[in-house]
Amino acid sequence: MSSQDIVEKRGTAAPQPKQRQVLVNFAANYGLAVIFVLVLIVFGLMRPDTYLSRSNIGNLLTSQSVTALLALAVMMPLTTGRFDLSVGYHVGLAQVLMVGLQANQQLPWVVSAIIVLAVGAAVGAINGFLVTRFKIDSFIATMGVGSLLYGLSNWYTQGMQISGLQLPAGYLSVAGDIFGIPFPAIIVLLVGIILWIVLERIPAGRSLYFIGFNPRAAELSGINVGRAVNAAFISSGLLCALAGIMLGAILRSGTPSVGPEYLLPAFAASLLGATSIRPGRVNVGGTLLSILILAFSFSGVQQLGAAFYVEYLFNGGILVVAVALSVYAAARRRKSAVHSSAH
Amino acid sequence: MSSQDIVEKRGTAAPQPKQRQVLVNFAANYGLAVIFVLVLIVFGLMRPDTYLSRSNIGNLLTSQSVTALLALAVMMPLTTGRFDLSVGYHVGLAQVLMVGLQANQQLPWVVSAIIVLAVGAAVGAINGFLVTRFKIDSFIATMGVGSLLYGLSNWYTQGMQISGLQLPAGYLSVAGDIFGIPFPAIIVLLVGIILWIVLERIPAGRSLYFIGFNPRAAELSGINVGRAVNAAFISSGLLCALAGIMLGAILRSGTPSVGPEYLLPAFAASLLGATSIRPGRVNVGGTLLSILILAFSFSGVQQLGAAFYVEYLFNGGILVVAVALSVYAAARRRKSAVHSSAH
Amino acid sequence: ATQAKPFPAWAAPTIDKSLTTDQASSIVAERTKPQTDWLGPTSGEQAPKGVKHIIYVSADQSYVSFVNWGRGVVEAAKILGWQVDILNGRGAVTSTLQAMQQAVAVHPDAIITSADASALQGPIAQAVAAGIPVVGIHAAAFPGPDPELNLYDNITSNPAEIGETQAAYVLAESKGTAQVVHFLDNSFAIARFKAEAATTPIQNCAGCKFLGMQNIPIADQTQRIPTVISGLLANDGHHWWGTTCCDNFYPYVAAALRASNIAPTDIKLVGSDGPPSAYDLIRKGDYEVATVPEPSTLFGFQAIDAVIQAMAGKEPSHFIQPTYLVTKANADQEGGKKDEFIPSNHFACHYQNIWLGETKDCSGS
Amino acid sequence: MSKAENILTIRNLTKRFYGSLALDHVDFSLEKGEIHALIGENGAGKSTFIKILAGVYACDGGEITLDGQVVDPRTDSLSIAFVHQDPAFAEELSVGENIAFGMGYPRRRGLIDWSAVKAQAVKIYEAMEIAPLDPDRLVSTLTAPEKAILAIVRTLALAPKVLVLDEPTAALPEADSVQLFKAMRRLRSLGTSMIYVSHRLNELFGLADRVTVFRNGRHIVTEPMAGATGDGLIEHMLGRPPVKLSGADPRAETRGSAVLEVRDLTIGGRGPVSFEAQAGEILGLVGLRGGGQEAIGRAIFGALPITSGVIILNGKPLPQKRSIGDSIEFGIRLLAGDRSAESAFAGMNLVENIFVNPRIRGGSMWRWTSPAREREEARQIIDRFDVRPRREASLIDWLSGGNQQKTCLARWLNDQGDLVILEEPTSGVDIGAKLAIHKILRGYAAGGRTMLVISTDLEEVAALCDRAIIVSRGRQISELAGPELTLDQLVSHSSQGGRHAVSI
Ligand SMILES: Nc1ncnc2c1ncn2[C@@H]1O[C@H](COP(=O)(O)OP(=O)(O)OP(=O)(O)O)[C@@H](O)[C@H]1O
Ligand SMILES: Nc1ncnc2c1ncn2[C@@H]1O[C@H](COP(=O)(O)OP(=O)(O)OP(=O)(O)O)[C@@H](O)[C@H]1O
Ligand SMILES: [Mg+2]
Ligand SMILES: [Mg+2]
Repeated sequence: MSSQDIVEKRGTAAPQPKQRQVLVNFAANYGLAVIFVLVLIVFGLMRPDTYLSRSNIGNLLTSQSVTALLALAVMMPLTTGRFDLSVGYHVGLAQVLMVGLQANQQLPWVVSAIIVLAVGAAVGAINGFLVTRFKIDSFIATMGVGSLLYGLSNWYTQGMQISGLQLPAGYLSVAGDIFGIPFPAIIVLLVGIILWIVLERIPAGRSLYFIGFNPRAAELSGINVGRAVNAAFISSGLLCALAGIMLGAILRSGTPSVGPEYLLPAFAASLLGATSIRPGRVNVGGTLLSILILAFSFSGVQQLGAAFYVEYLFNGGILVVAVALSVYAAARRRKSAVHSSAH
Repeated sequence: MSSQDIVEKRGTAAPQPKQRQVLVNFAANYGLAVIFVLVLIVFGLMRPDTYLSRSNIGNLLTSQSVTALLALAVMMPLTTGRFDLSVGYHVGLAQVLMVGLQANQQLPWVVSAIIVLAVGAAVGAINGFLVTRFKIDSFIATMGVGSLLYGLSNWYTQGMQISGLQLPAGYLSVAGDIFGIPFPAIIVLLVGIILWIVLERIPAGRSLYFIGFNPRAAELSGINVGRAVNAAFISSGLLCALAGIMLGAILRSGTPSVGPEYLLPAFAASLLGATSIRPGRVNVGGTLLSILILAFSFSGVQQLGAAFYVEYLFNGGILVVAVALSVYAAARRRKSAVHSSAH
Repeated sequence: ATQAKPFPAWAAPTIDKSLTTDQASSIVAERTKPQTDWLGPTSGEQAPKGVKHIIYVSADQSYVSFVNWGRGVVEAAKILGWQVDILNGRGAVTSTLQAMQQAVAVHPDAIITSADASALQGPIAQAVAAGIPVVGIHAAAFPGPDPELNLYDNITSNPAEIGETQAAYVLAESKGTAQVVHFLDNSFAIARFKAEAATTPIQNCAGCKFLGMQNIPIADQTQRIPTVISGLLANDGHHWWGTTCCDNFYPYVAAALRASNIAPTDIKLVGSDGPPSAYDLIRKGDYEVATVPEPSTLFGFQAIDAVIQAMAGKEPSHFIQPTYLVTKANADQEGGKKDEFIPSNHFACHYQNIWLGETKDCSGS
Repeated sequence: MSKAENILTIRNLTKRFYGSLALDHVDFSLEKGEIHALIGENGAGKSTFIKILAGVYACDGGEITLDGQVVDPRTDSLSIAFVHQDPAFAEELSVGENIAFGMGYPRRRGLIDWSAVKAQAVKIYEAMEIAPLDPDRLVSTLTAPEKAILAIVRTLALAPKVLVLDEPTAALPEADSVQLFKAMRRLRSLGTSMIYVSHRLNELFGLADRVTVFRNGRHIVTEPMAGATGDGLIEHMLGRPPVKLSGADPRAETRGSAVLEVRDLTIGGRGPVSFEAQAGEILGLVGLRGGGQEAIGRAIFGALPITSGVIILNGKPLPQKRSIGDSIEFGIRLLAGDRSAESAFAGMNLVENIFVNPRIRGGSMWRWTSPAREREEARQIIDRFDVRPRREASLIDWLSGGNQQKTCLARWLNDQGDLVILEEPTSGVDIGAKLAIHKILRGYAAGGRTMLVISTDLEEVAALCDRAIIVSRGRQISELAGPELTLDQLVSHSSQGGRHAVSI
């Protein structure tokens, strides 16, 4: 967006006091965090006894954990500048498989989970293969694979919902909680920490970002682009599988039509996340933060009992506003950054 | 992908006879067209009296015309490298508005159409504004706007279906036919020709591609990137409005939940189209061709009486295969181009 | 003594295997008549005093049936001066789940939902554990309590009757010679049950031909239906009847048939649900000739009544509104002028009598 | 000449990048029909000055007068044409179209006439007496020099009143530079005025009429080229007398065994070529555009498949199939020539641009890395390579061209690796820094490392290398060493057998 560069390079910052600048810096890196806290405070005050109740927080964390894993799933290939549009259908397949293998094939849930994860890795590998070997545009390759997966889950279920009434307690407890903390949320947290370490602290993981910024330079720096991109897609596949395993335990049934609706929210979260923590690139912290913001603000609006269509308006509004704010903050930050070190 | 670039950049292909090269060129440019013809022939032979019957063709052309317009709608911003995810919700809004303005506000259909088009242009302008002025990532900005639009159509309809009982014949004839040719198909054809001329034969149109391939190049050659991107989004908005007007006439009632399901097929078509006619960039001819291929091959599969889920498998398969083929052809073509110019 | 735990389920409705043309004709005659007399409860629990808070978790506020049922809940609550909040499930399993969780979190006095309960077991169980009765409208396949899914009551027409009515109309009109296709979305148990009820009599009818089920996942109806029609016309010709679980398919089906130059006299569609589009198509004779509508606001009243029973710890009423059949002839009656099915039995008045312990005369009101 | 009236006058031009002054009240004047050289250290403000004229940046103060009119480049369309320091193309569009996009598309009945587009492309190449490229070729298939030429011809063809060239010869082979200078003189005789930025001083003598020197964003002097001397100009640029690099700079006296042996190497039908390089040797590979010298380096690095032949490193033949990663493990390093496309990670900061791949520094891809330590190391490296401004946290795109080059160089030069292949090691780097970098390179060589310098800057080759091999169509056509290794010798040798090479 060269027009952007131009505009950013226009205008000059008048010298500004140090603490003000620190503030701007903070706002730029942690803008989403600030918004999140504001959301909590505002709705917390408006609905004191229900909004911040343990059950509400627990429920939100549980139901959002699936979206969170999928947002991380789309984030991984995004670091290399690739799209994965198959996540929606993939989580759907994983979910029906997970429930189906137990209900129809009478497999123990751990075995089913292992199979689902294996399938997930395979699907990711196929995506990666199409993108790296056949050089197919990731957007369309993963869209095609998504459609294939949707066909598979409909073939497996014949389009019918699989009843989960006999699902073992052990499996259902995946959606339960420990000391009142929803287990799914804990999983997401662990996954997040691991991914963060890989992407921020381990060179092999950081190479994904280099590929994203300049694939050719990355290649010429000895980074095996093909392998790295494959790895990104495989991790994406595994995350989808994990999300599907969770989703099955949350819904307690296998529905073939479930899944696609996760796609856009997942992308929204990881792209919104790219405006914070590590502005300018998709990152784990920002992604999870965005999930929380969207979920909690949405829940707040619902609890205010506004007309149903207000939810959509609000949903759209918060996306645009949040991004606009952090884009603005990032621009200010850059100014002060250059400014500060110029003295 | 960088590995490819390097090899292609420096590597040279083994000499090959001229006519072979011509063939490769043709395959690269018109691969989809070839596939389309094959589809027609194969199914035409298997279902001689029904597949290519006037009724079947009329049915497919009419039903696909909305998808076609939306595929062109996403294509316009894509030429500049921007996404427009609002098209699905936008066509939904246009459709309920079009029916609603006539049924509720008793406006003549032409007036309603003009209003809908005006709204469409406005929506496009808003998308463009958010992307060019506020520098919001187009993926998120249009996603947010889409949600807003969905909110609007639900506010306008209160979630109810608008009866189209009194829709005037004049309006309904928009979905009719002339000399047996579906009118919607004619509209799509005209729109297609206009866009083709603009994008292939008018400098202003070419500048969109330049922005897409290299914003800086465009900027340095002194074109106003912001304005061009806005124009792309506005044209996208107008196309969505047009599609909505058509959809209203086809469905003969206004349903607020209609729309989102068009998003992915529209993207699939325009990206699949980017592999043909003008390989390597989204283009009108390829887009419309993709629509036809997908529609006619499903219809064929359906006429052979396949199980419902086969369509999804087929859908995914055709995307991947068609793209893989044309990517391969394009690579060969590129090689021979480098080669030929290396002597 | 509010009771949230459901009573035992009722016996599942039975599907009749076959119908003679005469049986069919009499069923049609019976169910096209105005539904003037009140068959519901005339006595029962009075509403508890005080403002109760009800939450209606709609499966999708962008789809007319769910909206109408919500309207019914609101109208009924107005009689009692209760407060109703509507949460939107936004048509997707997962957003429905979130809406239901919100409902539980707000801890209302009762929850009424039109969303598929089998994917909401977690939060519904939570609600019941917290003593909040959950009443379904079309949330499960069969009417009555559903202990498995923790529904105190499930308000719905008798799906067997709906199917039977569709079959009867086809048999009667075709004099037992119809070829029939059934359109459904397999993913819903209730749709599969309706399908069985609608098609069994056809399969057992000597002169008829059952052409098969067409599964159309609702999410992809726009893309799928044109090609489905293309396949049907190719393989089954231009003379058949369509029945369905879901009227929302028919605008697309009609559009495809129109574009294929099929005469509305050749292919006839019988629907169920009865949204405005169905009334349109029937009035215009646009392929659809009849539909079996769901009552719009009545379900809301029935749900509130179930809630009141629950609050008294009493078993919910066994009342099920008989099915109704809309054809061009009676399209303007029983709420038809407003494109919805509102039986003219003054149910609101009757319920008000029970709930507020009044004794208004409801016959003429 | 002094009374010739000015076509372009600039007063008090000032540009601040969020506090850092890139241009500080600069005055500048361009006379009708003159070639005006603009020189200065890296980061002196030359490109910024030019981008303001181009309307890419808005200035924060000052006045620009063109033809007696006060103008604002951001709003008015001026008859000034530019060859920018790193020109940008729509890589996936054809050569013909990239030309037409700047010049305007030939039209028939209002519509673009594609055949004319192609014809026009061919025409403007021929006008500059350079063999045309196939106009249907995609720019992405061009080599760095081919792009450099494309950028020049498409601009010269505009025949504007004022023509601005920002280091056009940085990656341009000698022969093409010669063509460029011819064309420039021709344009001057037609009355075009030109601003010409370059770090290759002796290009300027005999070409430019006047020269202006910037330092730290300030205008230092403007003087007639006739009276100017190289040392004088350098002193203006650096603000101090130039440090004389005597011949006594550290050259490794003892030649070790052959570190690199290349035997009968053919790449895609080019070659064969065979040569050796000893430890501590700096070997130059030069040739005309398309001479194939780049391909040789890339093949050694494993970035290009080789058709036949063997490459022997430290006595061990390297495997035919070898990823770039493997080559790095074997101790090979390669700095790519096309900075913006193949080297710099725009959008990432200096630390990241230096520590792209730990294996280059003998580290592991899987070991935990502490950002704090990296930042600290980066600061030292930035100091050693004199990257300015010293700000490891700033994005590389905020640096001047030359400083970007230094950063990329810093990525590859460390205590690891036996064979370092450098494409255009100092392209865009100013003289002061260039001498410093040469010193560093010699230091590394003296440490027993072998360097392969693939440069279009023959002057650099003459100054830096111990030995040079002249390549044409992938074959060695001659070799120069010791006293013979001079600029003139290089020029004459590399132009031989170049005839067909040019027609690539
Ligand atoms: N986009 C930018 N943001 C911040 N600072 C910038 C930007 N562009 C240039 N600068 C700074 O402005 C100063 C002048 O840069 P400029 O590119 O004009 O130098 P130059 O004379 O062209 O150097 P070189 O000879 O290396 O090309 C440098 O300190 C550079 O860091
Ligand atoms: N963007 C472009 N850059 C370079 N050459 C082009 C471009 N577009 C078309 N051409 C070439 O110009 C010639 C005519 O292009 P034109 O678009 O008229 O093709 P056409 O005759 O219309 O066939 P088609 O209908 O397939 O485009 C062809 O050789 C084509 O390859
Ligand atoms: Mg053409
Ligand atoms: Mg510069």
